[in-house]
Amino acid sequence: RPAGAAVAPVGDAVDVGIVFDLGGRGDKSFNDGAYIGAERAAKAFGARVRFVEPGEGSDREAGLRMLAAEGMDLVIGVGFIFTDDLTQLAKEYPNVSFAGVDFAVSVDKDGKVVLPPLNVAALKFREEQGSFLVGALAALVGGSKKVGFVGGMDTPLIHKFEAGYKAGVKAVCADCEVIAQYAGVTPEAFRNPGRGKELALSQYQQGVNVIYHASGSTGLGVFEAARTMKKMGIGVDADQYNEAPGFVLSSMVKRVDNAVFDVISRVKEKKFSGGIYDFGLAEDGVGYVYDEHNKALIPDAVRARLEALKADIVAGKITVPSSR
Amino acid sequence: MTLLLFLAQTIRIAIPYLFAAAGGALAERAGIVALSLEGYMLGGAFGAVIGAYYTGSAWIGVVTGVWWGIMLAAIHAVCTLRFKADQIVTGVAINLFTVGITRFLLQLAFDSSSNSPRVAGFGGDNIGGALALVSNPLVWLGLATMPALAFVVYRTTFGLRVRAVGEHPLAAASLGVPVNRVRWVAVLGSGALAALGGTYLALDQHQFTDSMTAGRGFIALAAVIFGRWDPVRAGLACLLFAGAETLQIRLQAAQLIPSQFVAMIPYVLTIVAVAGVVGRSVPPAALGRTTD
Amino acid sequence: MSDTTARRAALEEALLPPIVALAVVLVIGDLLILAYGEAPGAVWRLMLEGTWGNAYGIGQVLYKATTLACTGLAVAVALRAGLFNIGAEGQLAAGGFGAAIAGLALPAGTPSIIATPVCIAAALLFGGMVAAVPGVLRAKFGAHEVIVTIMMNFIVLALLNYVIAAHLHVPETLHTPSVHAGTIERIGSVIPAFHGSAVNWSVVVVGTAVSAVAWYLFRTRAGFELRAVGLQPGVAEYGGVNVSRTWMRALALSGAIAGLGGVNFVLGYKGYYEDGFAGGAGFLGIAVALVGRNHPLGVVIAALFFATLSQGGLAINAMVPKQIVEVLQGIVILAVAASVPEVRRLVRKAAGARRSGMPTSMPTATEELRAARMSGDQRPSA
Amino acid sequence: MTASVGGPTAVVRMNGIQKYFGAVHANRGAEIEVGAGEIHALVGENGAGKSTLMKILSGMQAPDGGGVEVGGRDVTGWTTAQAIAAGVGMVHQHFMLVPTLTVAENVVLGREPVSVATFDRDRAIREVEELSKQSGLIVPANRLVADLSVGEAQRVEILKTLYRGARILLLDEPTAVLSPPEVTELWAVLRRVRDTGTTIILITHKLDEVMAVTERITVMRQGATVARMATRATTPEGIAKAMVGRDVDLSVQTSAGSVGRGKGLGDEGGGGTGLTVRNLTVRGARVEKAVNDVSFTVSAGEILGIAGVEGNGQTELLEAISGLRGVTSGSIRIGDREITHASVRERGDAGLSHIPEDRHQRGLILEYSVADNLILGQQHRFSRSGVMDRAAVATNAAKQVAAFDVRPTDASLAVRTLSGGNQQKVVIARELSRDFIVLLAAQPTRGVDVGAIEFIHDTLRKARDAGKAILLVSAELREVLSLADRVAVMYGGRFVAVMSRADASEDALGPYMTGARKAETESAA
Ligand SMILES: Nc1ncnc2c1ncn2[C@@H]1O[C@H](COP(=O)(O)OP(=O)(O)OP(=O)(O)O)[C@@H](O)[C@H]1O
Ligand SMILES: Nc1ncnc2c1ncn2[C@@H]1O[C@H](COP(=O)(O)OP(=O)(O)OP(=O)(O)O)[C@@H](O)[C@H]1O
Ligand SMILES: [Mg+2]
Ligand SMILES: [Mg+2]
Repeated sequence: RPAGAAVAPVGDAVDVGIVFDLGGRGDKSFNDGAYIGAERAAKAFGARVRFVEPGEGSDREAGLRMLAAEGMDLVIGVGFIFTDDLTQLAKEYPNVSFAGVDFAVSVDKDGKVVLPPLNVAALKFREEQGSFLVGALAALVGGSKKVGFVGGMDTPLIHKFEAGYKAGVKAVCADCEVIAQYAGVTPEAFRNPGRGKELALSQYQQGVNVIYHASGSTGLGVFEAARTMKKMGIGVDADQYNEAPGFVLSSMVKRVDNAVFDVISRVKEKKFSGGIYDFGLAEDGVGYVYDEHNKALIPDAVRARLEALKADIVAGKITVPSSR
Repeated sequence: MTLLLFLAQTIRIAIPYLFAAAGGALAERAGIVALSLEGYMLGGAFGAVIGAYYTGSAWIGVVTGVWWGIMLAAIHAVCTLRFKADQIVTGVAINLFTVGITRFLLQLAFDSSSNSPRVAGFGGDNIGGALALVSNPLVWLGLATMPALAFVVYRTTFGLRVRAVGEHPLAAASLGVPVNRVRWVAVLGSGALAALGGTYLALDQHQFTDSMTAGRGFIALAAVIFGRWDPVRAGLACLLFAGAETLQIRLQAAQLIPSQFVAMIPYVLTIVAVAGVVGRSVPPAALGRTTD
Repeated sequence: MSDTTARRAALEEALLPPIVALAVVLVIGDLLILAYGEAPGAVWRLMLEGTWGNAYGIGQVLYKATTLACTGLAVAVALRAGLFNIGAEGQLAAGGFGAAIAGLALPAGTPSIIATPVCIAAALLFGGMVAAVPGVLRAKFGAHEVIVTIMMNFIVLALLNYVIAAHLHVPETLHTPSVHAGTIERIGSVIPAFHGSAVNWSVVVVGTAVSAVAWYLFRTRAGFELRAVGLQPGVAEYGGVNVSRTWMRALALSGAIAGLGGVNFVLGYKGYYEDGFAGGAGFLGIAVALVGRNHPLGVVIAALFFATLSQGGLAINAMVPKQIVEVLQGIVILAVAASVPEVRRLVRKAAGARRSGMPTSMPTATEELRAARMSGDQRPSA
Repeated sequence: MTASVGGPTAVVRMNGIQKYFGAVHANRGAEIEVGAGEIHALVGENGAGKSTLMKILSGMQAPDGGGVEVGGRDVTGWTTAQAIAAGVGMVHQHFMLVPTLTVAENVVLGREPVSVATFDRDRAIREVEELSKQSGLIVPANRLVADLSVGEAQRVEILKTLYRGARILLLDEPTAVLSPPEVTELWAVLRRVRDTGTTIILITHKLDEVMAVTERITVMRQGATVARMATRATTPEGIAKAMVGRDVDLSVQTSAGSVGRGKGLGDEGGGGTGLTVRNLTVRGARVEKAVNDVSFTVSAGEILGIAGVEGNGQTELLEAISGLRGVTSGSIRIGDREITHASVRERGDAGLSHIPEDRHQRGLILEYSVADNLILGQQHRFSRSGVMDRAAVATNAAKQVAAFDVRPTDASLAVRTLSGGNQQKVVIARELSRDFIVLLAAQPTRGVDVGAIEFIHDTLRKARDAGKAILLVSAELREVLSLADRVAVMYGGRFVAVMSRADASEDALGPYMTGARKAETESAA
């Protein structure tokens, strides 16, 4: 049994353990989202939260296990990478509730979805839907027939963002071209802002006016490029307006904070149940930022068009692809 | 126009390589293996951001960035020159140490595991693309580095001594040349130069990001070897590698070959170079030999 | 008399540097912990409790040590032949990949008595092949293995990423499907105390491999020749040893051992290959070899030490950032690297003083002889 | 001209010098006093501590005890830079030249002419050329040192000291690698330099040189000074006696029956064929043909001695025969077996044994035990299906240690801990105890004391008498003359003379060794 696992928590305060993905606190992305959600829960109803930042791969499971063994009510793994570890641990600790942000739900041979264990909440975000909307936004506001996309590590996970984005572009501008590029082929590709900046600069120079990034810290370079070129960038995961005020057209937000807060309150109210929690446009789990900062950048007509598209997606009239 | 843009991008990408490769060439010419360039760069990037953050001045950031490089190089020098530690082991350790210490201090200073707040920098806010290039003093400095280093190595007394010390330290010592002092200067200089590469990266981004050098130090080392330890040729190698990268950026959209393969180009070229396929590359004879 | 003096000196030479390193680590660790505003004593205690304090912690340490012992031994074997293998990281990844490929290729239900050895063989083969490249280039073209192994790391990792991302992954993940056969069971399934920890029977496989390598190095002719090449290649050549071939063989062996480390994760823990699983264990192998003084037994002890640090980092995460551990790892290497030559100097001097009526002559310093050959085939010494 | 010892004119005075290298006590109370303007010889056996003493004087090394005075000033523990500034210049036993720099750069290094904060290359070249003309030491100032001949390199070394205005010149075995005409030229230069008031300390092993050019002599043994004498008042025998601490017979020894044993110059010696070399050409590190079309035969029961100044292809010849260096053309046979392209190990199995000229570069793994070193090269004979037979190794070690009187007798000690002479015994024991037909013996007694030399010589003669074919290369002409049945002279990569022991004498060989005479019959060896 992991260290310090002795004391059982007292009272009815919820004890929550969160294990971050690589990047950890301060990533200005989904780790921070989870942190914000947990802090909100702490303020709202006194949830006691412990955070763990694992190192290499084998520490992920160890981190989750340490928290589970300490008798936490809820253990959250932030990132798709925790999927297998959560599945495994949930079986060993049937009395602990687990949640996985971006939990990757698998499909069996017949194409049927394999449900996670009963004590696991799979918090899934339909990034492609949010990406679709910012794609449409980019094409409508961009003012050129070219829009850009910068991905981090060249993997199918990021292809999902690209696919939704492309579909959104095409939906409003069939003859628009999407220039999609990736920063690299190793996890470093999420931490290489220098590369991100160069990719963005070359896209802007090719006539792109708006670039959407899904590349972690690499995207900070995209915003730098936007500043220098006086063009637009679109943020990802969180509202990234502050990275380059005036040059961030919008952000495709994933309300990880809401999802985390939500799952913590369910545990608090003893209403937790496992299963797949889809956070799409319909659930306001994903979306795009439209607020006082960027209102001026988005004409009302465009805004209306986006809302119409959103309604279509929610209504199922448009199906957004999740792979390219 | 396209050509101009291509050139400008190549140069921007090459700047960190040029600084770091200059540092690498200097150290290796003096007989010290430059495996720790990556660490110096990362330390320089972090130092620059710390300095710029607390003073609000990019130039002070340059100073603190260089200072960080010099401090890390001093650790290297103490270990290898004073205590005769193995240079390769020390180099690997410096890299590991720098990743850890920058992360730790990032936590301590900014309560973040991955990013610093935005700081002052060069790459100005209100200047268009190509102009941003010429308005960044570090770009000019970077371009001047290799010719300057060539001048130092081949035309100055210090350079003559560096070359002597890297080839046959005993001979230099027998003539009263203070071998260890020359090496100290070379190592500290390499730390300062490589750190400038990191400083450029960080100030160009106005921010420090965990591990943001992303292996550039190794590419720079590759350029030194590819350039056969000659500053000018190493500089050209930097431009070549940067050109390949630019080409990849420009061609990637077309997705002709998987990006993974393009990413390998500098590494493959280096292997080809050290295997002697493009002319024999003979390292300084005393390279790596401060152990006894 | 000179017999025991020499033995004692050798022992001191081997043991003092790690002790120095430990002292340095404690001091600097204290400083870092204080800088973060925590009490060092409490943090160290937490670290001990989370590692050697209970069966689970021990299991985790053993699990991590298993991989580190492989990469450390890989570096050590190459160093014994006078070569610096900085490429253990890529070889480890390739080995894991090889094991996974074999496990995927075998039909489900293949008895593990057949499947596991096949997968292990594939790991050895893949790791060995990656390291054979610098070996061949060193032997045939004199290409410096340090540079080539570093470059190979980048190339191999990019290649594996390509294969995984483009062809082999399970959707929404960075890993291959689970292997059909050849997995190795966790120890926890037999000894309940270890339940939950990742330690698996690979630890026995690797332990056997360590003994085998020790036997190979010190008891076989090939090992005799390999060490001779590492100590004095010119003499080995004179002694009828084919130096080039020995280099190739040593690097291939080194890579195979590093590749074996992949078994621990792929077959023993996850059951699939995951991009990036090596996570720096290859580079840490250099430290393990250094602290373990290139001796198989020392490597095992050093691997346990670094594994403790690494697992301890997780345990103390509640109080201080685990980056402290990364810093300390760097410091350990620096401290050992710096104290090895210093200790050797001091110990040899002391041993000389201990010997009464020391006579004069000694071998002429080889350094001087080398300098006498004005140029020739000088190359950086390892 | 000669100053009296200890008089006020002594410019160098070193007292009670102590120096340790780790466990080695290289100087133990060494002393030397040198008068102004004299040429002073410093002699002693290998390892006596001569070079160490001079390195201390030149600031290269700091003494662990004792005092150094130069020009009446206490300079104990000074640095090289200080020594140079005070006019002390040293030419080291081994070249101290940077091969990738030019001659001029090497000469001015550390004292470079500067203009506008940069190194003034042109002035460096001008100054070196001028100095070269003045001193008569002709060197190409702009050439890379790597491209120089040994003689030229030696001139550069001396120029370096002159450039710094040395008034006290320390020369550590400057003639070891020079040909006789080069030596003559060197003496001329040194006398000229001395006549301008420079003091010279000369380390050399060649007692005739000591007699010819020096005025007074300091003798060292085992790190201490054991004698000082005026050259005029002594003889080579006297010096040698002081060096080794007992009477030495410097006359050429010839063992009974050896003279005339080699049957003339023809191919066939006394017994069957041992080693046959035909038209052998070998590339050197820097020259195309270090060995140039050499043919000879060594018969069973014969010692063929090769005389010659070092660096005339002897090393390359032995390396080619032993398989350590590739052959450009020609053939090599042992007995009837063609081994021109065989591996080292195959040659060993074919019956080749080899005492290498440099035991540290080739002969011994210093960190290995005596026992392991005693089987090096025969490890395949001491292993069964790839596994070392440790019992056999130990048995062999015990036998050889006893037979060759290796001390200490514990064969599990690292060879590093043995004295030089005992290390050489390990090599010889190994090479002579194996099953062989041909023995290559290169500098078999280098760095070995007199007692051991006699033992090694006896061993070689016994092997010869037992029917082995021995090819002997030695820098000591006396050794060649005392052991060989036939003598060949190598010069410029060729065999320039081959003669029977009866015809060979120092006078007869000298002209060939210097290149003054070329062989009339070149192919006949
Ligand atoms: N740098 C060194 N490190 C260790 N031992 C040394 C060193 N230099 C010299 N020695 C040892 O000190 C002793 C004296 O060496 P030194 O070179 O002074 O002898 P020498 O009289 O010049 O001999 P030779 O005639 O062979 O040149 C020898 O045993 C030698 O091996
Ligand atoms: N560095 C050392 N470490 C251990 N033992 C040593 C060391 N140096 C010398 N010895 C011991 O001291 C003994 C005498 O050494 P020394 O070099 O004086 O021999 P020597 O009298 O010169 O004999 P030789 O004529 O064989 O050279 C050696 O046999 C060896 O065992
Ligand atoms: Mg001796
Ligand atoms: Mg000497």
